[in-house]
Amino acid sequence: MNFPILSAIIFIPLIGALFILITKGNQKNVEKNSKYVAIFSSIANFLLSLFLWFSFDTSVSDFQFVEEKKWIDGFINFQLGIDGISILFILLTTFITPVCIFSGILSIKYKIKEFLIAILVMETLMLGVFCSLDLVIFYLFFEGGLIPMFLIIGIWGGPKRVYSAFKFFLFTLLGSVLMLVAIISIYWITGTTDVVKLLDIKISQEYQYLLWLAFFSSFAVKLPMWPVHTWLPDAHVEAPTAGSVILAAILLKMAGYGFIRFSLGLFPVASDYFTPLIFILSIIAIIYTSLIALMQDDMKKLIAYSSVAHMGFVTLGIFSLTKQGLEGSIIQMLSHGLISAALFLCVGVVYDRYHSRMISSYGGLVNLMPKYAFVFMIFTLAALGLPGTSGFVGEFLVLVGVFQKSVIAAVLASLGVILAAAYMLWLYRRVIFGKIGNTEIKKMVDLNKTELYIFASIVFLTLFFGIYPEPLLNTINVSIDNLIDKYNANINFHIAQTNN
Amino acid sequence: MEYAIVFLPLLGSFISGFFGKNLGGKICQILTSSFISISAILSIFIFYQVVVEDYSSNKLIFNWISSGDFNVNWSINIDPLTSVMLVIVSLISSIIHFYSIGYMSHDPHKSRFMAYLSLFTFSMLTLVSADNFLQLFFGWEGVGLCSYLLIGFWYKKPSANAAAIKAFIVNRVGDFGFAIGIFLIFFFYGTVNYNEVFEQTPLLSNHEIIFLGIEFNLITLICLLLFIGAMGKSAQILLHTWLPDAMEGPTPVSALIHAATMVTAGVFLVVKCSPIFEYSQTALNVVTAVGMITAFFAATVALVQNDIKKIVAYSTCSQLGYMFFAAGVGAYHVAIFHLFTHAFFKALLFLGAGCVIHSFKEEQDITLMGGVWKKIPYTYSLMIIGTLALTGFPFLSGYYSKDAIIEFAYLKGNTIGYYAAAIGIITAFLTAIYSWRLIFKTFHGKFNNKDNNLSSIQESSLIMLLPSCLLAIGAILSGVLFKEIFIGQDNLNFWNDSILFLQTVEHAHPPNWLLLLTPIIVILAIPVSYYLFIQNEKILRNFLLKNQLLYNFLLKKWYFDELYNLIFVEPIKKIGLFLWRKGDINTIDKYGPDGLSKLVKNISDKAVNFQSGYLYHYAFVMLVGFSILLTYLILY
Amino acid sequence: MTEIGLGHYLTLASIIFAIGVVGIFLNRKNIIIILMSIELILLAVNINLVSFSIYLQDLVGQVFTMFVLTVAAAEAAVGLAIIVIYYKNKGSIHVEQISSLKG
Amino acid sequence: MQSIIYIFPELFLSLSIMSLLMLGVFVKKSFKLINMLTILSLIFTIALVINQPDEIIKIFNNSYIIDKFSIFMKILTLLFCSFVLILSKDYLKNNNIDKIEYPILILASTLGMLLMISSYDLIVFYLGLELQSLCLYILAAFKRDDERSTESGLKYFVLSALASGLLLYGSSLIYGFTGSTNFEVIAENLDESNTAAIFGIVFIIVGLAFKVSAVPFHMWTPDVYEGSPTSVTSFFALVPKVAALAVFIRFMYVPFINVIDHWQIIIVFLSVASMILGAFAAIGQNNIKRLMAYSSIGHMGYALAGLATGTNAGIQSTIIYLTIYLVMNLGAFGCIFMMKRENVFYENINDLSGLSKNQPLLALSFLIILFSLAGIPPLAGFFAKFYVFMAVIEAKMYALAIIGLLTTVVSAFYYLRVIKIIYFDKPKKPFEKNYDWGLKISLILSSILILIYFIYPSALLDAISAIIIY
Amino acid sequence: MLAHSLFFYFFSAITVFSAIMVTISRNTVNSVFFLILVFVSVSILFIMIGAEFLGMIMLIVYVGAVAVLFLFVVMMLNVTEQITKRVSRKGLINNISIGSIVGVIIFLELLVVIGGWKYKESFTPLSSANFDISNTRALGNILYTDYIHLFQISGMILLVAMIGAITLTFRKRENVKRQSYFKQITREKQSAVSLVDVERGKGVKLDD
Repeated sequence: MNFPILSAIIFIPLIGALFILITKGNQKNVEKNSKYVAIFSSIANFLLSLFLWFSFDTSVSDFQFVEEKKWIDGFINFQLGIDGISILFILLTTFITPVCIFSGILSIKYKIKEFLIAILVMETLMLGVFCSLDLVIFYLFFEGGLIPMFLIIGIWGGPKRVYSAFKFFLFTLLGSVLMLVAIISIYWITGTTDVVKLLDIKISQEYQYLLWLAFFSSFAVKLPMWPVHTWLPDAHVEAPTAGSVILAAILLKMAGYGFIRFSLGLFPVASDYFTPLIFILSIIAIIYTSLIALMQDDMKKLIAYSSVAHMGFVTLGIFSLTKQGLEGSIIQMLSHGLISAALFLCVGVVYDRYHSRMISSYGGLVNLMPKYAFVFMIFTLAALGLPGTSGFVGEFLVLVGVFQKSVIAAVLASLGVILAAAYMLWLYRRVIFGKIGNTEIKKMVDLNKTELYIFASIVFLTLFFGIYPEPLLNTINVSIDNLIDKYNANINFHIAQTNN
Repeated sequence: MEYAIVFLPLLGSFISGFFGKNLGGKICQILTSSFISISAILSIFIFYQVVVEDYSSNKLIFNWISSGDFNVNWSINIDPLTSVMLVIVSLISSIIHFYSIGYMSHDPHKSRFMAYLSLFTFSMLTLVSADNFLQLFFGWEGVGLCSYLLIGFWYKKPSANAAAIKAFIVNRVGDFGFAIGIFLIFFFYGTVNYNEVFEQTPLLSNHEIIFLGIEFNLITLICLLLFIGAMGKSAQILLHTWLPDAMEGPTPVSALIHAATMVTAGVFLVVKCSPIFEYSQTALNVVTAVGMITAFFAATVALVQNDIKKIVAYSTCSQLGYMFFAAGVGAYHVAIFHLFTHAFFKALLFLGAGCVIHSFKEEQDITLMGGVWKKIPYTYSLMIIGTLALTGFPFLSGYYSKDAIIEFAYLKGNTIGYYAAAIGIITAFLTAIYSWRLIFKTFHGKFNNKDNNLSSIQESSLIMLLPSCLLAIGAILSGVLFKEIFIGQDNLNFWNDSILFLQTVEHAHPPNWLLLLTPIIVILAIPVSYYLFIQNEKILRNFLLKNQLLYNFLLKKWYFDELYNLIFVEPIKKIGLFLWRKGDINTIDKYGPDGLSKLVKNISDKAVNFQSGYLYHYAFVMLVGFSILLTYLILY
Repeated sequence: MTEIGLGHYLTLASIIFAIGVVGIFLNRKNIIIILMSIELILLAVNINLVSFSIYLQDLVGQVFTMFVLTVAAAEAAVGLAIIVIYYKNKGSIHVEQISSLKG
Repeated sequence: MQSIIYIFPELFLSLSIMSLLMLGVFVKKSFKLINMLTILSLIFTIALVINQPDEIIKIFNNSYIIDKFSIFMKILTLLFCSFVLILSKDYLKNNNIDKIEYPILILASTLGMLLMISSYDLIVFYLGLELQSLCLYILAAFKRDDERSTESGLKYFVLSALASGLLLYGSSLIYGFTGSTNFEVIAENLDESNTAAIFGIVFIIVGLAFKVSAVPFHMWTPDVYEGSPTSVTSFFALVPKVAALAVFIRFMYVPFINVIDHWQIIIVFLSVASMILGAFAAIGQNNIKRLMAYSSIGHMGYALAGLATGTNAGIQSTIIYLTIYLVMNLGAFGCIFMMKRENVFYENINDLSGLSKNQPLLALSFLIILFSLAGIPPLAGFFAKFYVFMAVIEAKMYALAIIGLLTTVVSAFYYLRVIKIIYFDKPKKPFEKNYDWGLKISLILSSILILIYFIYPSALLDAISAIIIY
Repeated sequence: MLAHSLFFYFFSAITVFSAIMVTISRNTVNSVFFLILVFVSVSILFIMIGAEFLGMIMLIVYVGAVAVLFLFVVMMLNVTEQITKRVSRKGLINNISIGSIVGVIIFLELLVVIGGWKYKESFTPLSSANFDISNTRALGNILYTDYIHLFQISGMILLVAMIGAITLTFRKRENVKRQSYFKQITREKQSAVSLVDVERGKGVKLDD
């Protein structure tokens, strides 16, 4: 494969953004053109990534489509490549971005051009995270995402947007600086930051613990895990709909991806050692945030808290280190990417019409917006993990995996499932059912065509992967096997070392 | 053919759900009803095949989840047990579809209603036709979902919404146990397919494990966890609270979901898992105990309720208890038989109640009815048939199945069996009392309704009565006709492998007094209740006045709802609020990000003040720094 | 005691240096005193350099001193010029009043 | 005579100083001309510097050195000096300080810096330092009718004189106890036992730390940055830092390299203190020049962190850091120079509010520059920090690395605050848009360099990897 | 020998005393004079150890130029009288005490280091300092050969100082009458004298 398809996927949005940046002319034309450019480039990217998926060989555990360029001489090569795990996240990203663009076009009223640029740049950075095969490159993209996100929250956000944007930015930055120290340390310990090589290098035990903790600090904040989750509700609440969607759907997944690729891949001994910590934090996250979600009166906050709980499942699954757990957590991430995105879009729909996120402002919407009610219902159910939706597949596999590692963790996490039902249904009931509580909302109209198509596509995927998740599982199967094999081999190696 | 049975309802549901607006309510109703009818006819055909040719099949649809060892398929598995369930589900469902055409004729959301009903039927069919625990779980939650949707169908009613959520969440609690049971099964068996699990069970029967710090026998534990799921779905005591509330839904829903089919899924699960349950006497005893307590409890509560549907609902609860203790004493086939007959007469009762409610223009309180039996004779007679069948009046369907249960419990021969039999008899008496109370209060005595006058009470439409008649036929005949097949001498030929009896059930005849006891009690109950409720209400009233406490205890359903509110709902809300306000806002945020930023701000203010603007101060700072460096170097 | 060595000169220089240093930040009067203190510091340096030069028999020290002298003169000129224009703007060169820039 | 050809740049610069001075005196109202000629002569000097031979050359009795390091640093100095002149043309005219002495003093100061950079002897170094400092005193107080400008000149003068007094005292000790003023000889005679000379090192470090404004010798920086005319502030922020850092490196690595154990910890202390103070104190600022002052203090902390490692990689990282820092600061000051409305230049951060609406492109480049200053990838500022911490961690100074990176988080806060004002706040009256081309070019150049640095970061690295001090 | 030490102590004492007085004397003019005293005594010390040229230069440059410049500025700004009232700022006393402590610490540390230094044996003692040629000539010899570049640089420094002092302080004053030789010389009778007819009772307006 000579065509650098990964680079193309990464940089197409950026080129789109540049195009938008240089469009000139009168306000209206510029806006129109930039919309077309953004839609075109993001959809082209999606199609390209679909093509990537089809040409992806699921039977090989090595990285594919590897590209390597000299970057910083002697230190770091610009290296890209994907395996079964990353390709799914790429697909998720390229799928969600057009959704965000559409949603932005519908709801953003000012500075639309800048908004589109921010989203496209964001897409580039996110794709870079999933493609990069070098720690430094990874860090570059991982951190770079802060910039557009900060602007998206800050410029197009709600009334408390400044606080939230700062909290988001500084919180995550604080988390990840330690990772930078760790990355550089890895370079000096092993002489490379090339992930492919690093996966075969066995870093000695005493380093692993510290390095793991450094990576953990970054990923835990980003994921977010309890107790460093508090930026998420704020960021979600204040961000514009598209921002929340990106945040929930992809940004959080970068941390999960990081855990799988780096924490497990590079520091297996430490991962093993710290598994109880992760389990405890995840369990707390699941139950604690579910309880909090129950008492929220802001729709976005509720969904944000539920995201924290759902990501708790992801970490549980990852560190269960069983095939089911790992695959489950990947599926869970993907499905959460779809579902939470859709839920935020749902909130966005009513917010665009009535400009309130308070649950109490609504009620009885089903009378006015039956289509909306239906769509919202599907995602509510998917969020609470109803079998037949993708949410169930992920959650269930995770729990199956976790059960093999720790019964009590699985039992407690399952309690979260009950609570999820409670808060999601209660939310749904208060917003959609009942009598029309507020006469002012009577003017609200049902979904328009664009919204309907967006939702329909997500509904389709949610249900499709709930009933037939094989395409996903097939894609990650070999990579996960490889990951687990290497992990176990590595641990055995270290056990042998300590015994000697 | 199997595909048609399962997927026709889904198709109907889709069409009526998505295109309902365009097609119009009427067409949707007819369409879905006819789809279901086809599927019902096909199921009867399958049932026939099973009876006659021992037909069985397992059709793989496609692979669902495969992750490492964890392999689950979508499939349709037909065995005798399934075939029976298919018949019950699709038959009752189709009848109720037709009934709904009439019942919902004035509702603006017909197509939505039909879509839900059909979707429910689909879920229920996937539930019974699963060949693995996960697909069962899919159907299990699917029916839960439809139940949720249908209970909350009248979404403008807050009570309906509350009831819907309650139903879903209580079921989730049961499913929690169920899910953990599945995890446990996968963990030890490495598979969740029925056949593989059942094959391995004997090998693992003596396995002891430590679960949450307590030592359990593996099989017992699995059974108990699965049974928790069954308890939730079948509204057994402790997890029963949702069922009476579920009566907020339209009556056809109550008939279909909360009487005939969904609630019996728990029984189905226990029977389906008989190959596992058989290896754990402890679990079976628990099942029996829970079953009989529920039976008794629900019957007592039903005695004093005034809402016509709630009475029937408690009655359902009680009958489900019967089924469970039947299963618990090892008479799985009897449990299924009772399930089968119960489906007919309970659905009939509900439909009858629906007609009554219809006639009284949405009035449900039986104290506000009475004296109308002449005005609505068909309804009246349907109700009488249902009641007779329920109470176990000789030669109606309930007679065969219920008596069989009591007999088998007695024949079990151990303590719990005797207890169960005794409770069964007492409950049968109570059943009769409350059932007749319902009849007498509703149809006899004085006309007590204030909103309507007697002349406005009308018979329901034909489209409602005809399906009810079908059910009435079922209620009368199903016992006689299928007794032999289900629980007759060579029932094992029929059930084949689908039910496992570790000890073959004794066919010895129970003592004659036992055989006679129940019918006699039941028949005696009719005049007794007529006397109490119509002729001489004073006795009862005096009795009530003297035992106010007991009365309230029963009226408030043993205070379960209040207790749960106190133990779970309120504390959880409080904890949630506490965690949010105190945990997130006042601790994590206050000392975390906000605290840090405050600290940074403070330091920054200090640093700013440090820059005083005075030259000598600047020089001073420089020299202090300088001398520190010097001193350091000297000491170093 | 009678033998005057390098140490004596260096000590003298360090005393003057310390006085100059302390004079800069203990002075609360006018800014010209500070300038003089700076001259004292430079003087201390000169003493050091010259005495080292003599001891080392190396003229570089003295050359250095010459340049220090030059610089000191230039500095004094520029410094005083700045003081003068500051005085014109502010009307005072009191040390405690020079603090409009701070924070 | 042979040595003359090696000091062509310096000679040319002195000659142009004198001839421009004459020209200025005899031709009335010749500021524009002089300014132009100054820039041209700077550019010509750059050409001369580039032309200098590649090998290490020591002239004037080994008191003057020309090597790759000095060439690189000189080019930086001259380049940014000319940028400063280009930037500040408009400002000078508007503030009535467009006198011919201004460019001439800047040239003289630059000459001093060139001398410092090439100095290989204490005396040469001292004279170079004084030449540039004297010019800076005058420049700081250049707006002589303005109280704040003169006050800043005064403060800078007093403190700087104190610092150079200390430095001189240290030089005298080192001369006395090693017997020479030549760097190489000093290095030979300096060892662990030579306590007094080691003592002298502290004095010299203090003097140098003052010049790079490292904490606690930074006290002048905020006041002088704020008080002096913005054009001078930009000069302060961009040019003397190069020379000071170059000399710092030269001192630490040539004469003092044998006693690295003694000074390393001092540099670490300076570095950490600068990072922390720079980060915290900047948060409370409202004046953008003052903010830039604290930010430069913080940045010098990072640059010193590279120096503290005592390795070649460390020096290279410091040089890279410095270079990138200069590019970013150039852009930042470009933006500050654009804060003009009706011929008045604004300095308050709040005046920026809503810039994004009125001047989206300017806002965008400001955004890029600020994020880069904060060290957020993939902008150039991140790489600067990255190289430094590479070196620091290689030297196993983990604590320094962690503290440094934590302070970047704190410092991100105040950069974000500026961005917040630009992007999130309500628009105020727009600034003027008729900037002159010099300003525009510098700003565009700077932001584009920052933005595209990540595409091929090796370029700078290649240039610098040739620089080896010892 | 003894004389040498006596002189050393004597002039050192004067130097230290005057140096202290420079900083603490109330009258700035007095400070300047004490500064001159410091310079004079130090130049004597220089001459004593054999640096005659520098000693003299000290006198010329410091006393003759710098100190006079100081005096001139002090007079011009009329800031001789110090404001004596203590500014009542809290912590001032504290500042002074801490400041003195810091000063003393620096001084003591210097002493420790200098005192602890073992001088190299090859160092010639002071008394035997002996040059073949005079100090001035020797200095001149290297100043204009080896150190010619430095000499040039110092010239540049002085130039800058001059430019600086001029730009900062020199200003064209408005409303100040200046003498213009050219104007005076080119003055002609025609332009200077004019005859006016005087009307009676009105008088002549003498203007311009």
